[in-house]
Amino acid sequence: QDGPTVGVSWSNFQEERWKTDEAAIRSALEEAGATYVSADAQSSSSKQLSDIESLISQGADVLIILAQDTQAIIPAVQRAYDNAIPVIAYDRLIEDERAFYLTFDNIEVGRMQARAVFEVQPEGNYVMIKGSPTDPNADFLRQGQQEVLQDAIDAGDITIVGEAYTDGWLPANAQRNMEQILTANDNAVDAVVASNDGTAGGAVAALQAQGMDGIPVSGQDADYAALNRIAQGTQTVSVWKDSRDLGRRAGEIAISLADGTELSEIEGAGEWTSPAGTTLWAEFLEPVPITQDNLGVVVDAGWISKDELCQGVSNGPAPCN
Amino acid sequence: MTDRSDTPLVEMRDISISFGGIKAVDHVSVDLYPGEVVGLLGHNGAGKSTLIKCLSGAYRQDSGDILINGKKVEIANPRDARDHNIETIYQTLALADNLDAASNLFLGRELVTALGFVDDSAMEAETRRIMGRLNPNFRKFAAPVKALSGGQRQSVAIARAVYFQARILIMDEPTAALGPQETQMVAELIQELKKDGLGIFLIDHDVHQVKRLCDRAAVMKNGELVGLVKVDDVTTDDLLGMIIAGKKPQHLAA
Amino acid sequence: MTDRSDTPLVEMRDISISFGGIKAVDHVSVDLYPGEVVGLLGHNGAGKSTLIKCLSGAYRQDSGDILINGKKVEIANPRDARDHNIETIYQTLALADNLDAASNLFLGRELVTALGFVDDSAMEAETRRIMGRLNPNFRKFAAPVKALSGGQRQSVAIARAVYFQARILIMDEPTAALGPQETQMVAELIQELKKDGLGIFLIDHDVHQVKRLCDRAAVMKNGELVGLVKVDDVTTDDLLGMIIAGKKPQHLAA
Amino acid sequence: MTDANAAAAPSRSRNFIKTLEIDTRLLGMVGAFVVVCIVFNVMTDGRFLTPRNIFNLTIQTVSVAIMATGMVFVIVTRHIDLSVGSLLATCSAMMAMTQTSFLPAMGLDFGNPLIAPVAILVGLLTGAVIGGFQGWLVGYLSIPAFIVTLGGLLVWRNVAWYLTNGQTIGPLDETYQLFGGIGGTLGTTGSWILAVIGVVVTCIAVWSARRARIRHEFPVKPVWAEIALMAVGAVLILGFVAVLNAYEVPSRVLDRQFEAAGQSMPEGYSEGYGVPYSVLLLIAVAVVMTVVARKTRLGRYIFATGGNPDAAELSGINTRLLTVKVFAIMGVLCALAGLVASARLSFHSNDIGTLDELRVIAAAVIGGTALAGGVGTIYGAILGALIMQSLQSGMAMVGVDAPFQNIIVGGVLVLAVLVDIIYRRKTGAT
Amino acid sequence: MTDANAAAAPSRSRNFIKTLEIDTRLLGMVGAFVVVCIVFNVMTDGRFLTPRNIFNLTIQTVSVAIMATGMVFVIVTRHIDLSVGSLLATCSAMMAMTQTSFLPAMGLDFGNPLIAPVAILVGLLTGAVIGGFQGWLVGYLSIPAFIVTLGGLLVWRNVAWYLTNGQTIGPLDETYQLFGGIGGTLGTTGSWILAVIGVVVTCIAVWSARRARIRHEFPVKPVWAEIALMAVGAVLILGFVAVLNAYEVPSRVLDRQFEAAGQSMPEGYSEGYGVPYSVLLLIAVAVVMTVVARKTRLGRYIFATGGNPDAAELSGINTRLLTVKVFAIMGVLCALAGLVASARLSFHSNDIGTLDELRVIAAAVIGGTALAGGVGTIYGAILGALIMQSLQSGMAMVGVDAPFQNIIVGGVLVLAVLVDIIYRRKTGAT
Ligand SMILES: Nc1ncnc2c1ncn2[C@@H]1O[C@H](COP(=O)(O)OP(=O)(O)OP(=O)(O)O)[C@@H](O)[C@H]1O
Ligand SMILES: Nc1ncnc2c1ncn2[C@@H]1O[C@H](COP(=O)(O)OP(=O)(O)OP(=O)(O)O)[C@@H](O)[C@H]1O
Ligand SMILES: O[C@@H]1[C@@H](O)[C@H](O)OC[C@H]1O
Ligand SMILES: [Mg+2]
Ligand SMILES: [Mg+2]
Repeated sequence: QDGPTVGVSWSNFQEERWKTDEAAIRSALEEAGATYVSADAQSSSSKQLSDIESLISQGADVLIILAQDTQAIIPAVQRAYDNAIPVIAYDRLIEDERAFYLTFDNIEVGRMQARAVFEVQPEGNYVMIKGSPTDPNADFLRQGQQEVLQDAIDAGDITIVGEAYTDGWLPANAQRNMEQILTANDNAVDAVVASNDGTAGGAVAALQAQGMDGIPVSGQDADYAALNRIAQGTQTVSVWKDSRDLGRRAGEIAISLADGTELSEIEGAGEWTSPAGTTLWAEFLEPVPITQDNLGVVVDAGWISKDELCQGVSNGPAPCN
Repeated sequence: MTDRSDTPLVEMRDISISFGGIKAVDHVSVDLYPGEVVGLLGHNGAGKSTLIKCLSGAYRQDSGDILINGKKVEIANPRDARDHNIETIYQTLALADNLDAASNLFLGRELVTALGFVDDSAMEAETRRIMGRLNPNFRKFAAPVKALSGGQRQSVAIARAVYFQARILIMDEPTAALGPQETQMVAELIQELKKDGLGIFLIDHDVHQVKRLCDRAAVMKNGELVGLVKVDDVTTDDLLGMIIAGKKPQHLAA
Repeated sequence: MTDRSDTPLVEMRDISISFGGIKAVDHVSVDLYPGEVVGLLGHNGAGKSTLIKCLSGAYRQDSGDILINGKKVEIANPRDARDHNIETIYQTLALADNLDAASNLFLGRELVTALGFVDDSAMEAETRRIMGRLNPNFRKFAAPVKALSGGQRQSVAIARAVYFQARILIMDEPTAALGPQETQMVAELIQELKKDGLGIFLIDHDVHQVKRLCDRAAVMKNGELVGLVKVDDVTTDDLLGMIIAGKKPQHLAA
Repeated sequence: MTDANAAAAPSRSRNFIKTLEIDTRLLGMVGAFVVVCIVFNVMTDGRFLTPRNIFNLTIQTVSVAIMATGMVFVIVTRHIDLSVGSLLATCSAMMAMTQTSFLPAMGLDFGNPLIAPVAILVGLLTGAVIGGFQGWLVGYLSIPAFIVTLGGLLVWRNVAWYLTNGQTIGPLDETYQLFGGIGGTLGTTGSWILAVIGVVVTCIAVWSARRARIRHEFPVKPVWAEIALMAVGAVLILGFVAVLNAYEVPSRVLDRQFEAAGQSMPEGYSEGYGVPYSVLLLIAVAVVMTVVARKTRLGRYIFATGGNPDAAELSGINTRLLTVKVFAIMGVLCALAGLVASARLSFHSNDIGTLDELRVIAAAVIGGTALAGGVGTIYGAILGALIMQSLQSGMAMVGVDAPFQNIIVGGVLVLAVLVDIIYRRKTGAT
Repeated sequence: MTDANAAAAPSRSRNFIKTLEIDTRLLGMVGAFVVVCIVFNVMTDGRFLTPRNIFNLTIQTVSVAIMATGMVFVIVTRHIDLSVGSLLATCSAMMAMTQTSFLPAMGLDFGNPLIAPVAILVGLLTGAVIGGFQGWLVGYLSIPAFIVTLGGLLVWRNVAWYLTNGQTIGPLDETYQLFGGIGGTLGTTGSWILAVIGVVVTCIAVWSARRARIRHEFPVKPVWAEIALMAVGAVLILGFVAVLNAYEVPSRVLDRQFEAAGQSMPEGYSEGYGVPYSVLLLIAVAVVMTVVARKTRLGRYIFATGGNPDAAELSGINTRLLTVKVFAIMGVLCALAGLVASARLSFHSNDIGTLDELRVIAAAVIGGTALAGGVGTIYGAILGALIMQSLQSGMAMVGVDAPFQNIIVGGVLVLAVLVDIIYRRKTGAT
């Protein structure tokens, strides 16, 4: 095979969405006759560095990195640079101007989550189910959520009555935390801003137990189970970052970088400065908040089949009616 | 007295076993008839325990055969030995330290109720009965055996071997830790078992006791068999000579 | 002979200790003079080992005092006992199974080179020397002691206790697993140590041996002291009577 | 002396306890647990010890507690099982796929009453086979259990991933979900019936043990002590059920139920939850495992092997086969735990059971199981799981930050065990 | 008989090995390692055994291997340490904060040559104190090590989180970063000098051991065997250094260096990396720990206590204090490992050392350390770490799916240990 080899380093392949990302990257690469190699860092930045060294030894011509840590990944970028291998920072930021940043804007995701919940429930007691304390995205998301809610909080319309990190993003941990917050507040909770669909699932299970399912709950990733909950009315929003687009784009960019294209020459790329002050070439894709109003979008896009979406739903919103 | 013209109960033929290249038992043959007690003597490390462990299933011999009632048998593990009705009192006692006396006595052969559950009361009652015959001062039925004194532990190990109807009994220094009265009771027990037709291998360092209790004595030195003699043909000094010098007494050294 | 008018080397006064409410040792007092061997006798579980463990620092007595050279001492752990030059051969031997004979012999008191590193060759050489005096057939210097026979292990434990210049030696059934020749060698060793002025507590079930080796004998029954007698004043049958019936012989029961 | 005086008081109560012949090892742990509960109750203004929270706690504990009972056997035989979290995931994945994919493909439609039982059976089989296989590697090939199950930790989690193609599977079958906790309870009447049965069985057990001792002419404790023992048992059982019954179904849930039945809820109507099926399952597991440990040959052999593996082998016990059995039991319990965990979430997720190996082993060790083998109790392990869970849930309720929560949980864990150790040393129990 | 024939062949080579008195336990493990390497080499078309990848592998192994040597002592004394990953994080956080925040606040500016040594010292102290404290809880308060260090696992990771406020700290000091691996190497000349020193020391050690035996009139092996032993040692050392020297610095890096010096790189210029400082550190740790284990009283007491804790105590060893020392050593090694790990990342990150406890314990166990205590070797643990790391990095090179990689790693792990076990059983080594 004469096409380039593209190495992909995943931070933790166990989460549902990466499967889809991988498929998209793969198919883009296959089309171009490139070879796909990958490694799973299992949530460890040290292992990720080793993984990348292996991928380089393996002969990778371009690297796509889903960084476990935005900074601790820099030595890996250095290593790639020394060997003249371009790097794409996939989904998560890498604080190094030599990387090409391709992502959905996570602060924006947080804003969308809070906005959708706020629209339904503009006042009352809010619970914030945050992500893993070790994932920097968790704080980006929380930051975006706060931006949207700040005014209402200052005005006294909204009170945050409970807030908890979710160790390892585990649904079971989110469920337990939600149960305890409900108990502590005698069920006086009006809305839940959960940071992704897994944690939303845990929170909804806890609400269900109190007959409170139906109050606004947010999420992200458009997991099948979450979309199904939206159809059933137990979740309000899942911010859909169509990882197929992200994956395909990553594949395409990787191919052109392998051909020697400069970062600045990538189509759609613009210069962007991170909060920490690093300026890099970046491309942002638009996340789409999915609610009952636009559920059809995910079916039309072929993300999920109508049967899967509407399993167990009768008389739901379009397209489940 | 024992009839030694029949097929022997046990015949160990040409047994050898070595650990890491060093021969612990070196082409040793001994036999045992029903109703007979054969003493095994020898200096420390002579290979006595190792030899009988081949019979009890704790070790596999490197070469040599074991015959029971004239038939060659394979003893690959302690379960095989039990199937041939061989019971062993190990020098190390082999007790589960965390269990009480009754549980140890019946280990592997628990009494069960009609429902198949272990019957602790019945086992404790039996244990009290048999321990009364071995160690009259013994009271600690509920304590794990690690809380017992050295001699008490040995009594439990003896009780375990003699309780079940064995045909071949191996006793590796059974009275080493026992007091005078307890030792006497074991001696009487051996006489009784002998009368019942059991064959017994008795390892003991006390040549007087061997003369008193055994019919024949095998003496080992550095893994080899020095000789197998009738105890009535030798004096205790003859036996000591065999153990220390490794030579058969003149009048038998045919 | 021993001079018993001076202050005794060791005095154990009114020692009691119980496990889970049951008295293992019950107000026992014994003493020991330099150059003297005191035998401890009693049925299994009488409390002999428990008593001397209070002296060796393995147990703390619940009540009672220990005096060394007439001065009350606190023995809270085995290190304290060592500081008073007390050496012990435990009934359980207390060997580290994974180490070889030399390492066990010198455990806690390794010989070191000028640089402070343990000097294995020197320790092995010393071990060969002393084991030659205790167990002439012993060869397994490089093997971990778990690969040794029961008697070989006991020899290592004895060697460890006698190598260092103790003033008080406690021997808990030191010859239980030894062969006749090895037992004889230990007996000779005891005589020698006695001449050197050591005080020795010897626990042994063999009343003949006690008569032969000891100056006085203390007999225990069910945790209590039956009596402390000069061995020359009693017959072996007297001693057996004390052990089994728990009564002092008539002519001494003042 | 002050020392002697100080010793006198506890010794009297100790005698009382001794007459009752209660296992004193339990008491230190229970004491630590009670302290934890009271502290949290104060910190949460009395919300920690409400029926509702106690109900939650029990449910949250079930999955780990079920596995912890099996871990007791594993550790008692001087092994360890690091694969339980991953095995749970594989069993849960098998059960989820069976009900949402395999069975529907075979023509059993969503909602078919056969789905749940078949799925559960498949899960149990999966657990038994995988557990047994690991036991075989340990027992017959003599590979250290640590290595085998560390391998298992890596392998089975990813097998689960392959089974589900990395996706969250759900929602799960309605009947299946009954095992999740709050969604499936006995109701008040059922719970009272259960309680009465429990009390009767306890009394019979105590009495027949007494009869057996009398038959063999062993000393028995005074009749008042036996009756006191029964009374304590009865109070505990009835009290526990009363608490669970006191937790009322939220009116919103009732409202909906009436609505669904086409009626409207009568004014002032209320209903208690009672004992959840998942808790019932845990109780059943606890009883069976305790009986196995104490009253069967298998249990006797497990403890004997733990106490001295060589002695057990020399006594004619097939310790290799025993190892296979122990790990197979562990596997089955992982499947049951997986059932409860996924039913509780109402879906199967990839990361289900992550880090459970640590929780499960910790529960067993906190409950007094010694890693050196030979020692451990089933009730201790369950209590250990309960303590761990109380700490975590209590912290979540108090609302401190996750990192700080972990610091406190870590500290209190060590402290709780220390209290237990000191208590035991003081009373001379071991 | 076929059996006897089959046995004859290995026994001859066994005698040869016996004459050399090489530790035969090592060979099975080395064999397993060699097989893993060869298989990967074939699967990656020869890319696995290039100087470059071998260089990477050594560097990647260092951090876990350093801790694994300490874990040998912990496990040999029948304890366990689950807190190593978290402790590493706390030490690394302390070192990072010292250089980026505490010292600058005290007036030592970024780039000051004192920064690195002071920071490292602070880290080592932190490790020793925390480790010693945990050892005290285990030794003097008799809390099981599993509980203490499980508590530590929770506590120290979050203490690290608090120290850094949850942030990634860096970039770290340049001198400090030298310990990270590729950024700090001895260069070819330095490496050759080191190799020669190593060879000389090996020869002297072999020869002086022989002299000591002769002095005490013990049998010695033939001179040819001693020389062969030295030769094997020399070849291994020289070969290893040759491989590391053969890995050439990428021309881009050299370019930059010349540029920085204001020169331009001569045509065809090249330079080898040589031995990284971090590997040097590991070698030093390995030598020191081996000497401690075999040649000091402390080491002797550690093994005695592991073999029979009661016997050790009765022999006058202060086993409680010993426990404190063992855990303090473990703490210091965690700090060293933290130094290497954070220098390698050039940052301190929150997740540093996550799950290392499992890797470290696994390395020790793969290397033949028995969880039952009393048995273990330092070189075995390092080899174990190397095998684990080879598996993980090798898989990333082979390019199978990520979840599948883990399945294979799990499987091969079990297999590698099995090979070792079978080998040992066949040769009678234990
Ligand atoms: N498991 C083993 N591994 C290695 N060597 C062993 C093993 N068991 C026994 N040996 C060695 O085999 C030889 C014979 O030991 P054995 O226990 O049979 O002696 P013995 O005659 O019973 O001695 P004793 O009278 O002391 O009990 C000894 O040298 C011993 O060191
Ligand atoms: N650690 C312990 N825990 C509980 N009970 C113990 C403990 N050690 C000894 N005992 C009990 O104390 C009593 C005395 O035991 P001890 O070992 O002192 O007897 P002994 O006289 O040495 O007997 P032997 O001749 O059999 O060695 C026994 O009943 C024994 O069961
Ligand atoms: O999509 C989410 C990702 O952005 C976050 O980092 O990890 C959890 C995922 O659900
Ligand atoms: Mg023997
Ligand atoms: Mg004794």
